[in-house]
Amino acid sequence: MRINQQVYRFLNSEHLVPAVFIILSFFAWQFSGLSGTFVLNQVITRFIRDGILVLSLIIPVVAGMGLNFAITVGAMAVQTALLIVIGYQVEGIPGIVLVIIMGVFLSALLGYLIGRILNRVKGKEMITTIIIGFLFNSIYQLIFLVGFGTLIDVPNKDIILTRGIGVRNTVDLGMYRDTIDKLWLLKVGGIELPLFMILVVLIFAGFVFYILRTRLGQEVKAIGSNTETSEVLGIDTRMIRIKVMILSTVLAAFGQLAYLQNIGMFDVYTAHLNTGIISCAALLAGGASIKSAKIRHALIGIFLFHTLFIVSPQAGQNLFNNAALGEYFRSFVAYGTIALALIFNVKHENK
Amino acid sequence: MRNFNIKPPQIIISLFLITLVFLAYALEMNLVILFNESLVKLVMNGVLVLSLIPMLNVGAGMNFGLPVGIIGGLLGMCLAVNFRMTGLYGFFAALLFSLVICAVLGWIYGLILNRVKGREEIAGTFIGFSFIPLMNFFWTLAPFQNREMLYPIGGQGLRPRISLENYFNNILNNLYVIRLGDIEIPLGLIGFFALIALFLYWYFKTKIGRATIAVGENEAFSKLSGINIAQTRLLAIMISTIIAGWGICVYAQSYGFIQLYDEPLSMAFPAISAILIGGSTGKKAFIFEAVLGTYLLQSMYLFTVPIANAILIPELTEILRSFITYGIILYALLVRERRRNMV
Amino acid sequence: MKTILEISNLKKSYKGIVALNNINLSINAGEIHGIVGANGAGKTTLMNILFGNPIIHETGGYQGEIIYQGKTISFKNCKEAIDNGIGMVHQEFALIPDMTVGENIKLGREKTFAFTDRLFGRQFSFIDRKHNDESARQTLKQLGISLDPGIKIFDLSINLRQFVEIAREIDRNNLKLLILDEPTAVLNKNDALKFIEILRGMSKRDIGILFISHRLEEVQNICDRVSVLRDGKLVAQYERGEFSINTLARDMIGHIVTKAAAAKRKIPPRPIISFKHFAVEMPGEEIKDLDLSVYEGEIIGLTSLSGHGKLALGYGMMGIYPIRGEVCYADIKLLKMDAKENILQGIYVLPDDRQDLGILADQSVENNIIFTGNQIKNMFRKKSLLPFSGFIDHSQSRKHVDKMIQDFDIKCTSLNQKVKELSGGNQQKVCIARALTVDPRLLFVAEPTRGVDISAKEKILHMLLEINRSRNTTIVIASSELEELKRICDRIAVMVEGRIFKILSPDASDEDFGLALSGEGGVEHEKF
Amino acid sequence: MKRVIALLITVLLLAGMFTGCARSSADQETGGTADYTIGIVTPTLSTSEDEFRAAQNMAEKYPGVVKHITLPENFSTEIETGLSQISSLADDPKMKAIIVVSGQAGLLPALQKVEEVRPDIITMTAPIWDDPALMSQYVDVNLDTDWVRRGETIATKAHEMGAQTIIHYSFPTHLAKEVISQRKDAMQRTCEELGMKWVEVVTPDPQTGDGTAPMLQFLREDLPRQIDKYGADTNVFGTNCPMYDVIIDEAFKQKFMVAEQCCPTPLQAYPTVLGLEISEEDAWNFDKVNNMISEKAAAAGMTGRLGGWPMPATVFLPQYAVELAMKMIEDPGFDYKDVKQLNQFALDVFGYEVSFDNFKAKADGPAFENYFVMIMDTILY
Repeated sequence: MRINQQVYRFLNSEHLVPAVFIILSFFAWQFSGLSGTFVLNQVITRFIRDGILVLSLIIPVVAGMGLNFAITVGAMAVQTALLIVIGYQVEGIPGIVLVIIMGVFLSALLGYLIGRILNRVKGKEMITTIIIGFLFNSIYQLIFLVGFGTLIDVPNKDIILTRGIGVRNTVDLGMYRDTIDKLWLLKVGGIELPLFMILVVLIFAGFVFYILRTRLGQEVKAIGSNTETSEVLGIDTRMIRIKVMILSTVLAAFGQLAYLQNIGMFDVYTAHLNTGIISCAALLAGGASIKSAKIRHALIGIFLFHTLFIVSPQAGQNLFNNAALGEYFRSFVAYGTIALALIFNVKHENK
Repeated sequence: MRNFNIKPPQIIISLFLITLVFLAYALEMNLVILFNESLVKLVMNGVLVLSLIPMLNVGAGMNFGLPVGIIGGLLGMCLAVNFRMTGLYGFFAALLFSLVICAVLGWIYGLILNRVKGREEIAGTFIGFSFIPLMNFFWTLAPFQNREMLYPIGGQGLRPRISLENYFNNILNNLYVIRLGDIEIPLGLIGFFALIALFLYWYFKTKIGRATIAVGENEAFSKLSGINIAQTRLLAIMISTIIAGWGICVYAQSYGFIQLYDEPLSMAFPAISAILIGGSTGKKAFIFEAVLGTYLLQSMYLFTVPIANAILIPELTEILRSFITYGIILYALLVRERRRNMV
Repeated sequence: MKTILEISNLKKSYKGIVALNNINLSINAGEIHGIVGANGAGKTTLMNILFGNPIIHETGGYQGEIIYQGKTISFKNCKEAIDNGIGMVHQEFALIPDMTVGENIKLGREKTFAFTDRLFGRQFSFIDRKHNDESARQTLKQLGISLDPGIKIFDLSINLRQFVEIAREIDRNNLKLLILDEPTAVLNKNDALKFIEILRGMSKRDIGILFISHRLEEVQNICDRVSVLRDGKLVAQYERGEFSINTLARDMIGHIVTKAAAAKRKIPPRPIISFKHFAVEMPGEEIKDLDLSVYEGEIIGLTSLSGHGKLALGYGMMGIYPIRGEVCYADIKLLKMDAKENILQGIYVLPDDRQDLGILADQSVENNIIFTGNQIKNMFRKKSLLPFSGFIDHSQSRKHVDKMIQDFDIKCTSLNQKVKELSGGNQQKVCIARALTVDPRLLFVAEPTRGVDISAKEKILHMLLEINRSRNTTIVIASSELEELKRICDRIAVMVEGRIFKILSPDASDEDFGLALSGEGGVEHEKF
Repeated sequence: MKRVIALLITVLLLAGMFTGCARSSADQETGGTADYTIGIVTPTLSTSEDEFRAAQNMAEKYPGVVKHITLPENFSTEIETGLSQISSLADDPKMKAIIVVSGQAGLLPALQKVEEVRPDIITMTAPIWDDPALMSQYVDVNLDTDWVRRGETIATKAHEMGAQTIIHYSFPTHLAKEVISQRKDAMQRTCEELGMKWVEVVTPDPQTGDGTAPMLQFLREDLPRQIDKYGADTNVFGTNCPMYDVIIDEAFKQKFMVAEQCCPTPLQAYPTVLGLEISEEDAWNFDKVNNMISEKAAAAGMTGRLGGWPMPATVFLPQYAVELAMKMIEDPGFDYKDVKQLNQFALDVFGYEVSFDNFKAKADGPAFENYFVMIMDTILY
């Protein structure tokens, strides 16, 4: 009985998943034949690229709303802002400022909408956010594939297809590339540390930390723990849930901005599609569950998850002598992490 | 006895469809051929939609884990093709193989879903997502011998698409086709579909079937009445999985190819929106709703693309379609939860 | 003394059922005002109105006027009530288990760093955790408890949770009126005494206290005034010293002219089922240690105030909640509670929660009545060519259902009508008909007449008597309707805190019942 | 527990550092015959077999020199992984050239990154479908089939085969690609010049919606409809490779024409549709495969109604790119910007007549000097 309990506790501990990831990554790395410097550099790049997106998931989890797969909507909001700014050829610093302002405004608006929707589907938030993501994706396509050039006139013809309707598949963000990424670049051996961007991610982490320790944060925690009781304690749970979604969506918008400027290339119709799932998997890999997530889970998770992501294709190739298998292993890790977290968490919740 | 009250999505889709039919007529498209095709499309996708019913009725929600059953069916067909079984014999062999495989898969899937009660939908989604890459391993490595199924150059691993031309392509589609003027009614195909619908009808009339509905409607009541909840759910999920496997067999024979690798992923959403369009609340579903929904949705698919190509901006149709698919699923989620909150 | 709360002509009804009728009540600053009443007397509704529970607003509000601190008020949610200085200590703790003691005490009133307050506004200002914890520690100290504010609530014992909840209310500067809902129910004697001391201290600070309790002794000890509610009416009000425990008990139950519906009889003490140290872990309605023998052929009533365990017995028998202890049924020890097995053995349970557990709302009357019999005992099965098909033989089942509808006067358009379209009383009749179909030896019924109109009530009581007399079915009725129990039961067991407190004859006086329900008047089991 | 985890990480990291270094130094000693490597990136096997096998073939031909890795399966949504896969090649200090082969857009950033970190590495695309102007700007050598000109040649060839109508199947995200959209325009222009009927159909989009299934299903339904309307003397062209499984299949049933596939190759669609059983030793014998197709076509009375290139462009280009990269590394004098030299090189190494040309973004625009597009002689089955 006691041994059982210990095993049970271990299986449910937040360290299990990270430990598995560490071991898997380590062996995969050994087989991949990639140098430590390369992997580390790549992971650092992923860290500054995906960090804010993963952080944007924390507040909804704390509020008991589960993983917010609708962060893709935040991503689309900022992409919309970006396309408008490029379309109307606002360049340089005013352009960036305008993107941020519009992105925040749009994502706050959409976040409000998502919050309203989620208030009606308490207990089914996650599946709903997935569907919301898909739905907004088709609206997004409608605007840029059909609307641009027909209903909406765009002065910048470079981003429009030669036929005059619809935005091109890829829009170059050359003007933003390698600006802030290269700020305060520190080289230690072969390892490049873009201190400024790391700082930016940490500032956002600090922001989430701060929010969770404000009065709002206390109320968020309270409704995450028990909605009915919170209601009795005088907390307007519906409003708090809406605020949580606004915050998450706005953070996701910033996250996608960091992502896009780092890649420097903007795939108009596909760049946002996987942000939700990859970010959620990264958060879970860090030891979070759908009921509890902390900032350290996000930060550790990005490192662990992406390390495995980077090394596993090569490892699979070397191990099985078949390039396809590493690839399958990689996608299995991403989705399997989430599936397992969902399956094991339910037991945990019903304690 | 049962009143099928009409709900907003049905009205919208029906109106849309009627407009489409008028447009098609105005554009001098051959309505008879379109009708013939709509019948084939109904059955082709209908079995997959029927497969959702047992799970919905036992209270396990919309089966976003449909790929699990589909993979079982694919495996069954691959086995049949590998042993070079052709014609009806091949098709029924494929059904038999899928039955066995899906029963096992469904059992495991059911055990997992019993663990995550109340969260079946999200868990099913990700079980589907993660099962796909796992099976991709299998497709790449499995020691199939029939070279018609293997990669043309490499000789190991299954092709992404395997032609059924030499095996049981259109075997049901061409079975007992009755021609009334230009109208072709594929009796064999519709008969097979009717058999499965009949089976479901029979199942819900039996003792265990009535228990299934009771568990879906009121689990606590059923428990008080001495029903074994876990077993009832498990059985319903297994039946769902088996019918899903058969659904893909019917789909593939009509379509002409077995589609492997990532393809099963994209089958769940259209099937779910079909049953919702039919008027299901996402908590309970009748066979009639599945048939109606599939027919409406598939006919809409059938009509939109050629019509929109003729009169609208072509891109619009595809985007509108996905918009409708997801919009209706979201609508169902909202309405269902609101009802629950009101009770 | 200043009056802080003045309630006049307060009326509230839910869907036509009157919950509060013409209540006039005033509470002074610094007064401890006791409210006593049996279940359904309207205590909860009164609290909900005062504390702004949204349910009141959603069900159509109330009539009458409430003047609080000189202003007419009508709260739409709890937040408004809290902002206006009304506090409440909930019977089933309103504490957030995942948060620490300090966080819970300070929730919504956290001390924050002043400059962030100015910078980002109230909601977004950073919490000074140390300061809060220290302040929470001080508050707890006032209560005479030294507790680390960093401990999470779910690590605390029930006793301590109660004190944390009280500390949260005391900690508020603006507190003017405190509502206490059965605050001492979970406390042991010592802690209860300590708690009462605290209340006295608070009343000295001019806080008005509304004290709802069933411990009549405590009420007698500490309350300056006591109001007794019965059936939604204010039936009596006493100043300190004007009343005794016995008067309160009598007022609570009221004088009922009992029609002896059932002739008194002597049941031979031959147990059909006996419980020893039986416990059921049903949240909020726990049975802790039950020792009871039910005699074959009798109707035994089981009554208690809500939360004391009378409802849990049936659920425990069907394995819905975990159980402990020993159960002997028909001389066989039941090792585990398996619903199917028990039904086959002749035990059947009708739950109190009819909507959620008692009916299949979307299905026909026929299906509801035959469901269990068909599923478990294979009744009404069509003997067809396919033995495994399990179709229903409708000619057989219709005959049976028609008879049930006739016998029990179930008002429905046909046996195909959906049960959700029937009235509550008829739904209950359907439930009983379902139980009859299974033909149990031992029937557990919980709250059979709750939410049912008068005529249906009589019919249902008659049905139960009829079943008992004609089929010799033993019936255990768990109900808070004492009057009804007295009419049909052979014995009535009163439960307090999950234990049998006393077994009384239906002829026993109201006073005796009132005292027993409140756990007063000796611990000895009175045999008769 | 936390401390244990931290310790575990440190130990593993340290251990990895050492073993990782040791491994790379060991590699140096046992390397190949040449002291450089060439990396080639292709889609996965199930996405596109031709490119994968071509690259694998080169890896077998030059063991230790050619290193072959793949892009993610679910490419469009997991671009990030694709990017890190490409840049992982630049991790090898001996890497001298990186070739990216993929019918997809969005990989350019990785090549930019490589150029930035390791300017000595020759980057080559064969092809990727990013914006041509950007590709020409950031990538050393770009190879592709001549999309725009093929718009003309396919239409002309269809005309020669006797087609009265050309049907062009595509979908939104494909049409959003510059070259595809230009090719369509060219095809339409030529078609109208030659007096053929031009029909444009949009299919469900496999990249944004529910995968390829709805698209193929639509083709299944639409093709008989269209042939019914326009007759069998119709040439069908689809812009997406998976479409051809259905198009070729229907061609055999409805007897319409397919002058060229979007990626002309005997290995695409034909083996699947015709159930060709290609034995292992014949795997690279394209003549044999072509003959098998011809036989089947003749049996179905389809002789002269199907066309293609003798060798898959998707096999040719990756292999050519590898050979070209080796040539450029070993012979610095080789002027890869000279179209004639490229054509000659193709003839020398593969023995096929190939005509390269400089790509122009617009018909009247300037030619990109490092962006080459090619066309092969066609064959008829």
